[in-house]
Amino acid sequence: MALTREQMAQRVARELEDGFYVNLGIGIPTLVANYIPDGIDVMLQSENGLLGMGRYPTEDELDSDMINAGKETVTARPGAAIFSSAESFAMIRGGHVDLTVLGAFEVDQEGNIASWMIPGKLIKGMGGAMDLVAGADNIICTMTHASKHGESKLLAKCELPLTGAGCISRVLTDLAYLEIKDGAFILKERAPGVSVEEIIEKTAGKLIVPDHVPEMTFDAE
Amino acid sequence: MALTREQMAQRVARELEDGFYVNLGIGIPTLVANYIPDGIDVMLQSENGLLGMGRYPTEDELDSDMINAGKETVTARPGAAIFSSAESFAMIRGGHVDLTVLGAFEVDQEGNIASWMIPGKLIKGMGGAMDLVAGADNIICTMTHASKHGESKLLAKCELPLTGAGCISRVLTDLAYLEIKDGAFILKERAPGVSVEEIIEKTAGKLIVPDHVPEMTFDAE
Amino acid sequence: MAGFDKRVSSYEEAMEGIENGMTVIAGGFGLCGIPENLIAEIKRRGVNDLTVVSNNCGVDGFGLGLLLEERQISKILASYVGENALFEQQMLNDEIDVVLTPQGTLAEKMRAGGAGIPAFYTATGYGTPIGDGKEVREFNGRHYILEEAIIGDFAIVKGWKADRYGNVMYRHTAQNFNPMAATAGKITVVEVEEIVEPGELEPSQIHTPGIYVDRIIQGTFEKRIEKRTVRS
Amino acid sequence: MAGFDKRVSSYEEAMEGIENGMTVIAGGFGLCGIPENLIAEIKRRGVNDLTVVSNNCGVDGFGLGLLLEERQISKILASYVGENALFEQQMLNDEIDVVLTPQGTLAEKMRAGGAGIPAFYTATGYGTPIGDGKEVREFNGRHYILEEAIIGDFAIVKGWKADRYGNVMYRHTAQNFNPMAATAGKITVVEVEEIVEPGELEPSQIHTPGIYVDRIIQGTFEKRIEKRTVRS
Repeated sequence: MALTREQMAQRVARELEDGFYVNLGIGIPTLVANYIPDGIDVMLQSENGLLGMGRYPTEDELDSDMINAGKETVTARPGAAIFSSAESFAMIRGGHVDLTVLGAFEVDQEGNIASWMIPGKLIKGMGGAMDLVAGADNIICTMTHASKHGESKLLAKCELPLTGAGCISRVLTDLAYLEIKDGAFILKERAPGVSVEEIIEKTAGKLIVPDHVPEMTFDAE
Repeated sequence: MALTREQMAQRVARELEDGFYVNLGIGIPTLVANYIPDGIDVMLQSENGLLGMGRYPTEDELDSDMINAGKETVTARPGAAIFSSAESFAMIRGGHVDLTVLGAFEVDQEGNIASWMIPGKLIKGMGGAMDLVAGADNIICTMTHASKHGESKLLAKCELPLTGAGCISRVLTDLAYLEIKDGAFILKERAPGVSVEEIIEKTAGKLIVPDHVPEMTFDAE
Repeated sequence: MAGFDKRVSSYEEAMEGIENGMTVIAGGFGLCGIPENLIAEIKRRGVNDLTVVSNNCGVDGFGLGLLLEERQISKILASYVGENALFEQQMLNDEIDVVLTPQGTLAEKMRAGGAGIPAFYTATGYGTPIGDGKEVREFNGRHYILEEAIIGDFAIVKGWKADRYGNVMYRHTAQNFNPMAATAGKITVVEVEEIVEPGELEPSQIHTPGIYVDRIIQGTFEKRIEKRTVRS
Repeated sequence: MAGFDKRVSSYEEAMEGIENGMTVIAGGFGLCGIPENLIAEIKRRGVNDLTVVSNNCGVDGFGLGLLLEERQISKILASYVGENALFEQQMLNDEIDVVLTPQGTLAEKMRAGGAGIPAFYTATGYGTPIGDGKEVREFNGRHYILEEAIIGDFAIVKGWKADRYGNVMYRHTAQNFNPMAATAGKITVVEVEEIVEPGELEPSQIHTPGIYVDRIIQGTFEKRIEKRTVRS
């Protein structure tokens, strides 16, 4: 069975380490914050200038001057810092963020990522995504393994305009967890009940399949 | 009579305008602060990160964390701002300072200035001087017109290593106030009792002498 | 102290001198920390053919969206232009020239403009359409592209508290692009919620020193929320 | 919350890992805001062949002057090295390699190092010996030289107040080079006068966000005054 969005977030959350500064993109990455393992503390960076993003506000806490990069109203946790966009991207571009999680339309075996533009369709802009992928050496890409029509999104070469070149080394799809190295995807784990054959079939880029590919496990909820 | 240091400071102070942000270098430029004309308010910028430098502290106000670019203990006036060195030089390099006054060993008719290094003698470093001359388009250079041995410091071409190229347009010496334009010094004023002939004699660079060169006047003190 | 009193008494005075064809740098992120009254004054004046530099372009009917409605903007540098149906339409009809700029690069271009740095290298956008036509250079084995600074004829900024010298503090995440915008205007206009006496702002806590600011005005603000998310 | 508790309990632990030949970026201007105890610890450890990046090099017997005395510094990038007789002597004897760097360029090189900007253009130093051998480029009719970023193996910083997450505030003009230094160390160590609880520092008034800081220690400081000027 393909992973649900919640399971994808849960799986990504296992990559968190205590003391990590983390930037979570919009969509599935945002859900990761709900699955931070016990005993682990991470500090969420929001690229509009907030380090130490807290929960959504109560009605009483609601403040139009306190938003995150998704423009949602949020709070700051004790020990948060707030700063300018230039300072925020100095952190990001300077490689100070430990982990970035973001969605993508396509990734390829060279670690290229396309996530911001589908020519002919609407172009909303790249926001901070290009800075995030250029600045981080520790990125997890979350995406479905293939389109609704079964077309692979893990390619030999991205077809859409790139967000960044050679910057992705880890991908979590609804079917598998993979690493990218030396021009190939390496299958590390598969979703519960998903066969290696299905993953092979749905991966257009070069795929290395080890002898043993463990199945992910999730606690019943 | 050649101007005293105090008279030089007084003459420079006449170039101040109400609302000017001013950076005063070490030496005679520092004295300018004592002669700010009535009805004129200027804000002193100290490049170690202080905008709105105040007077020297009283014994009670003395604070090792509050110094100016000359490393002297100072105070901040009400409405001052304090910031990092990067921010301070962003202001300077970005051309936000209205007037910079600094000393020099030599200037030349192309507006070059040499003020930081005498080869063979000790090299103390340029501090912020190179940034100040590169950032300001409104600089007054204060210096003696000639050395003790009578050698001109207003040259056709600077002989010492430069602090900045083509950046000086106004010079106040102990003998004269001059502007630099189109490859020449233009004599604008002379010190009380100093003859045009003496200035011509002590100016090695190209000098343009208008028909009438007014004499500076100073209030008796 | 007239020389450092940067207060103006009307929004008309605040935007005096803005003309057709000028470049306007605006602070704000989404609808947070936007100079909403200064934008409204630009609308009122009806100047057009403006180049706008701003992370976003407001929403339909608010913020910079007002200037889109009136067709006052001919070019925009922004990182994200979603959430605005009119904008999409003008872009698809080629009525407006959109220069999409990565958010960090946009912030740094403003900072550079104010700081006398004409250009800088960044890895952001290398190997993407953003890097097309830009110089590529290698430092320590990595590729970077050259990006140039931005300076505006006007910078419009939303602050929280200021003194009459133009020293400004921002509130929470309404800071965002405002401090950089403030440095990068030939004329920088700041509207704030409160003007206090010089000395009331702690010097080392001032976000924008007054040297960058030309005019300051106290206003009242709607501060519209774009995505209201609350927990119970 | 062990993950973000950056406090260390001794100066020995604070400078753990420093080795011969490393590059150390130091905050401070003159003797103001210098990490005096971290410098003393470097002296105690006796590491040598250090490259030091600092606006000044202390005075005889205090600050970085201590490391000069012990011949621990082989190279220094600084804008001003006066006020130090021993330094003069070592420089004239070619015992130390001095790279004089304009003060604003030095600050910007540190900032760039921390901000992922590998190089930038500046007019500072164009046409002077500082520009020799550097790329010159024209933007809008003016000449600029290319300057590269600096990163240190260690950055040593003096703050005023910090929380255990490493968020730091500086006091008055003791800020100077410290915020940039803090961003540019592979390992950044900050010594402060007081460690407070997370939440006690107002988020938007933090000068150095904790993300840049690896270790934090509370110390006591001499805070020597270099030029004591008072009025009666």
